[in-house]
Amino acid sequence: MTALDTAVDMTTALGTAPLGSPVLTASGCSAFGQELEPFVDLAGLGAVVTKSVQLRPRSGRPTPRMAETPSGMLNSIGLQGPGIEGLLAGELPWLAQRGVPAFVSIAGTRVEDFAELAARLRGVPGVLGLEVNISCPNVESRGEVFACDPVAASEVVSAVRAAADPAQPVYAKLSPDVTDIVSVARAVSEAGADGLSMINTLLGLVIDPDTMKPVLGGVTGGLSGPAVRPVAVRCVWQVHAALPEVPILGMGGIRTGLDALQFVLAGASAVSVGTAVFHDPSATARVHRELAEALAARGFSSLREAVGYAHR
Amino acid sequence: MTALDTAVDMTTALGTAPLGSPVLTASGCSAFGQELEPFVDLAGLGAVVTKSVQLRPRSGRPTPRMAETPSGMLNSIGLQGPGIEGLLAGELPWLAQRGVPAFVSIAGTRVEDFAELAARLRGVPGVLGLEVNISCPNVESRGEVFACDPVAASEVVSAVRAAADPAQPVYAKLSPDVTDIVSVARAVSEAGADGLSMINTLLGLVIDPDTMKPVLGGVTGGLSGPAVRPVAVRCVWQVHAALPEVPILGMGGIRTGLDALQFVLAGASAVSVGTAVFHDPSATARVHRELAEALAARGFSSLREAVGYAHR
Amino acid sequence: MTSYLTEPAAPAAQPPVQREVAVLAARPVGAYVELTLAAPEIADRAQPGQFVAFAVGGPMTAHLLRRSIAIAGVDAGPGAGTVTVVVAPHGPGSTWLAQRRVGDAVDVVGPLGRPFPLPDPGVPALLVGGGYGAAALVGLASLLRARGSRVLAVTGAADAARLCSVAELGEVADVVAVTTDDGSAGRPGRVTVAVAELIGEAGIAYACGPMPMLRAVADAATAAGVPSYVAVEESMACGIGVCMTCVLPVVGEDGLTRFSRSCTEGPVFGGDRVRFADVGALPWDVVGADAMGVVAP
Amino acid sequence: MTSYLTEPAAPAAQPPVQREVAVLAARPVGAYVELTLAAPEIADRAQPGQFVAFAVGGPMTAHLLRRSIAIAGVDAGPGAGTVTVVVAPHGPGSTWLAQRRVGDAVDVVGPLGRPFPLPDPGVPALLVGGGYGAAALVGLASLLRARGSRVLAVTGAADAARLCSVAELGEVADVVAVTTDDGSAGRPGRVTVAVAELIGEAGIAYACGPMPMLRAVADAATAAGVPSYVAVEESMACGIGVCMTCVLPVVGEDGLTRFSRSCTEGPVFGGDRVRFADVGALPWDVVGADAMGVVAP
Ligand SMILES: Cc1cc2nc3c(=O)[nH]c(=O)nc-3n(C[C@H](O)[C@H](O)[C@H](O)COP(=O)(O)OP(=O)(O)OC[C@H]3O[C@@H](n4cnc5c(N)ncnc54)[C@H](O)[C@@H]3O)c2cc1C
Ligand SMILES: Cc1cc2nc3c(=O)[nH]c(=O)nc-3n(C[C@H](O)[C@H](O)[C@H](O)COP(=O)(O)OP(=O)(O)OC[C@H]3O[C@@H](n4cnc5c(N)ncnc54)[C@H](O)[C@@H]3O)c2cc1C
Ligand SMILES: Cc1cc2nc3c(=O)[nH]c(=O)nc-3n(C[C@H](O)[C@H](O)[C@H](O)COP(=O)(O)O)c2cc1C
Ligand SMILES: Cc1cc2nc3c(=O)[nH]c(=O)nc-3n(C[C@H](O)[C@H](O)[C@H](O)COP(=O)(O)O)c2cc1C
Ligand code: FES
Ligand code: FES
Repeated sequence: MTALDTAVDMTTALGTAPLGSPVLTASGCSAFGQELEPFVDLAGLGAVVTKSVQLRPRSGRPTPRMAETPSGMLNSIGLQGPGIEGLLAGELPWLAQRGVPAFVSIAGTRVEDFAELAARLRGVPGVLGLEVNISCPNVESRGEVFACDPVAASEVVSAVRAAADPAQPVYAKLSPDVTDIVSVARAVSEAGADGLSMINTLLGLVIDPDTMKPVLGGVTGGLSGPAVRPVAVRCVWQVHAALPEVPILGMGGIRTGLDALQFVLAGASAVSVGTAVFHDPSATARVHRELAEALAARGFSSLREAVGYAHR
Repeated sequence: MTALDTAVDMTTALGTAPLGSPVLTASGCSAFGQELEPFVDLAGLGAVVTKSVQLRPRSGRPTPRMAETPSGMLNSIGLQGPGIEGLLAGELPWLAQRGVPAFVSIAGTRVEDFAELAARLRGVPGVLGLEVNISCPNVESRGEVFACDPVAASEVVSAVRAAADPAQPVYAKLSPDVTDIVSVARAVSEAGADGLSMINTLLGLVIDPDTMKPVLGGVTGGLSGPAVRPVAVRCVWQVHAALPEVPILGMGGIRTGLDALQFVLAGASAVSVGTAVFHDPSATARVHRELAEALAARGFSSLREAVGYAHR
Repeated sequence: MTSYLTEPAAPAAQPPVQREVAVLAARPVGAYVELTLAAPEIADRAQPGQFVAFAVGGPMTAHLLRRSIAIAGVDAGPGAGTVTVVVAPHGPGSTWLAQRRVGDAVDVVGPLGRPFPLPDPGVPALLVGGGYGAAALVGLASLLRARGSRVLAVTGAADAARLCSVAELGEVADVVAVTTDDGSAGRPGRVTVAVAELIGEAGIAYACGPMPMLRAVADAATAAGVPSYVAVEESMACGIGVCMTCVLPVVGEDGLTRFSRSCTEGPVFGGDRVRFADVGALPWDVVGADAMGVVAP
Repeated sequence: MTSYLTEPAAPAAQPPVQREVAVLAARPVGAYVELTLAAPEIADRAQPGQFVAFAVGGPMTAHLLRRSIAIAGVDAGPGAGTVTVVVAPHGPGSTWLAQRRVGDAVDVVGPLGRPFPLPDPGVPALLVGGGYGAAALVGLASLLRARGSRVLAVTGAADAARLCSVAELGEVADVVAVTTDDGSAGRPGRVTVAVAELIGEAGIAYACGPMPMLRAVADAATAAGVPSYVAVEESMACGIGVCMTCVLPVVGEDGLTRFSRSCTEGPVFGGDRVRFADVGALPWDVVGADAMGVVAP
């Protein structure tokens, strides 16, 4: 991808891990990368953020698993996936062979699950770092999701940070469905998060006018796509204003380079493109190109200069 | 409007106040009703929900006050309005003369302000009831908005209920920007709210790619429109599931009769049409007609039968 | 209290309608596209200075807000009933509008806003249009001529492609001065040069175009003791007066400044009543600024 | 372990491409619209059973998800390079597609999914199409004929207007049986009547159409000891395998049931491997159901 670039230095980092591009996939929106190979040069991405993995293989929820909504969609996949064994045996070696950095999203329902996943990923070739999905609203759990409680969220993050490879940065992925996202961000940062991923989906519900019941078997689902972008940019803005030193991986409705630019200006040093990939399988590469052009047109010589620029 | 109707009984109520139609305007989205006169029969609406009024006249914020967003918009009007004196002298008599019921939205920055507004509206002809805007995120206040704290929200509601005309139902308007909307709903219901209006806008932010600063002078603004509809339906669903006896005025992204039907099935006994009016000035009347047709097509003989039907 | 040369424009004679109408003609004019719409009810009601508001993007659109476009011409004769607009492709909505073709249907609300107040019959008038803003003055020019006014027109733009309605104004105005910033047509420079020369001959001035131009024309007119009316272009979400997004600080008849909606209290305002320098700000003396926490200096 | 008559369909020979292509022809066929697209790279790669995925609504669209449509025909000859699809207007996206006109551009990804596995040359085949599903079988019929198979085709629909590709199948198939639910064309009744009569003559069966029909054909084939392949239609968000919305319970070669993506592991599945009765449910024996809290009864 670099050959197509403008003169802008697009390198960035996730914590201590350097990235060739600030544009990543979003967890759960590009599976494990393979399927995008016909459409984009995977090695040109900042990283593939993998679908959240748990300890055991999961079937995910029954269908219907999605509903289209205005400028967005609702999903309730239920974290279908191969489990950590499957990931270590199949997907991660595939990515490593091709030189595609993996940012591995981990999920669980108990603090120990997260810690064990982090331990299993220590030193695995090609694993750039960990994104801790404490905010997925789709998975059944007895109570609140971790991300809605600063204490529970911190417990997960400190356990993961303690168990994880010191060379792998740990990002906590936050939910926007909270009264005060800054307090959650502060708590997980103090608990050792090297950075923050924002945002996960918003909790939503669609009722089918024909069946007159919720469309999704799981009743509620996660709302994503351009519809939620203003909420995501607001979260990034608020957290960057309060914690300017904490790196942010921004996401939520990014479809174009100018959308990505909003996140960068608000304080994100890298971005994930999620739902837009369903619309345009080459969206990640296009967003990289458009962002580079937009930065060049605005006189930036590097991406880093633009991070948080809207606050100045 | 009734003449155009199907056989479905569309009458409903806001608490004790009967309504001829379940379709109302949304506060701040149809001013005080006058401007819609060329497009709809105002007397055929359930009520005009007036722009939130405060004690004193307010200029509102400087422009730009809005940004278009995917399937929605961000606004930061800052509650421009004539103040309670102006409302009592001008807009309310205008509506009363025409037999258009007014559901008066009140706002303030102190508990006493709300109570005083409620007192001023006692016995005013044509005032059907009060919607207490404790959730507007646009107005500068020292701390959190009332709606984000169950205690502060309850204080406002109980003061309003105490000061208000006993014949006027008091609805508390809730913000979706909370970790647990059910706890806020429960608190304000226990504090005396006769019903709940849901939802107000979501806090959002748009950065202008040209100026590289937030578009709105107030930095953040309120996100509304179809983009937020799944969040609104989810809030109505959750609250109706927890508090089935509390009446709900549902809103957030309603554009068609089938959208309104989702809210009704989720538990709303009436709905407000907000941002859609900007797109289609006759949206309220059209939504009434389409909802009546949709109910008839599904075999309902009255709106009331359909309220909360998706939970059954 | 300062005295003002203008009275606020009065509301239109008739209320607007909302209609789905067909595009009868679409032709490029320089950098713009001129659309002719079959909209008899709007044509019947429209007065110069008014505008219409279009829904954009079709049935699957993610763009909810209406786009306001000035009415450039009406043909209200029997069997006619057309409205013409001139669209400059700018963002997604106006670009979509500019791509409409003959036979396409568009959803339009209008006529909206207050028309230009007219002077006593025979009073000579200066009309100043910037870019596509000139189109909105053609109907006014005809009307003034019909009422016996001498009509002096100035039309300017960045370049020749962005000039608008020069021929149409030429047919009705007594004088048409043309300026372009780059000199690609007419006199090089801004409209203000021509305005300075002609304002002395006018008993009233009208302007439509970008804000800095409106300000310059209003200032020149006021300085010359000539009342002026400007049609402003503020960002609008609804066009019908219900959203309060389109306000700017305007001095009322009582001498107090209010945030006035440019869609329903405008778009035509007295040029001496718009506080151009304060657009986008919240001066302390705007009614209700105190409640926003703004204090007098 | 039960033994199965089918092996899972193999992946396509070539990867998909994403292109903006022009509509070359658009014609109504009964209740549907047939669109011919200038898409040489897709035509070159496509194999029977595959589909394409369209972006819908144009540049201002609020509808982000792609719409999957089966490939009904390809003309990959030199200078040709066209792909044909048959669209049934259903919701907003397919309605928009069905309204495309000659010269319009559409954004399409394809060919997607696994093609129908082919039997040994000469094995007689039964092809069953329901509604617009019949269109997807025309290419398969030609290919089978070219490989020496006798082709028995059954096409059915609710009524005559919803029948599809009867003439096209007539040109390539040895037998074409037509049924309609209301008897407005062909034999009254469901395709199953014709299937019951013909399955005995077939060495392999293929079906494309609504789920209940696929199930009936698969069951009839399996009961007769005939391997069958069905092209399923599950609600899809991406069409390329990254979203996991399109899954259904399918028995793999190891005998275990997994939630398989109908876009990349299908849409063609062994008819005896799809657990039709459990579509939309989460049976306890699906791999990973235990982690979802579902316990064996
Ligand atoms: C009274 C009036 C008359 C106008 N007459 C004409 C005309 O004759 N020809 C013409 O080409 N344009 C005219 N405009 C400007 C035209 O409305 C804007 O160019 C258009 O709305 C921009 O929409 P967009 O989708 O292309 O851009 P975007 O910037 O994407 O628009 C986003 C949103 O902002 C609003 N907006 C942005 N710019 C303006 C603006 N200048 N005025 C009002 N709303 C704006 C849009 O309505 C929309 O809601 C007029 C505006 C007003 C207020
Ligand atoms: C492999 C495959 C082949 C198909 N071939 C054809 C064909 O040849 N001709 C034809 O007319 N239709 C075909 N369909 C069905 C077609 O995809 C749907 O009718 C269409 O997506 C509905 O979109 P909509 O906007 O009209 O409806 P909506 O119900 O509004 O669609 C909403 C969302 O659900 C998805 N969706 C809804 N129904 C279906 C469905 N049945 N299948 C997949 N996604 C769905 C849409 O993609 C969209 O994301 C096929 C589907 C699949 C999976
Ligand atoms: C179908 C789907 C599946 C998702 N799965 C996951 C997941 O497994 N883990 C996770 O952290 N986020 C998941 N997400 C959330 C996205 O990673 C992202 O945070 C969110 O969708 C907002 O970004 P977007 O609007 O660009 O999609 C999923 C989103 C979608 C749409
Ligand atoms: C321009 C604008 C102004 C608003 N002003 C108010 C207000 O004064 N008081 C209030 O309670 N809600 C206000 N709202 C929120 C709406 O009443 C409504 O709760 C929200 O917009 C969601 O509904 P919608 O998507 O149908 O617009 C405003 C919304 C908009 C778009
Ligand atoms: S544009 Fe809505 S009030 Fe003027
Ligand atoms: S449609 Fe996305 S995985 Fe199949």
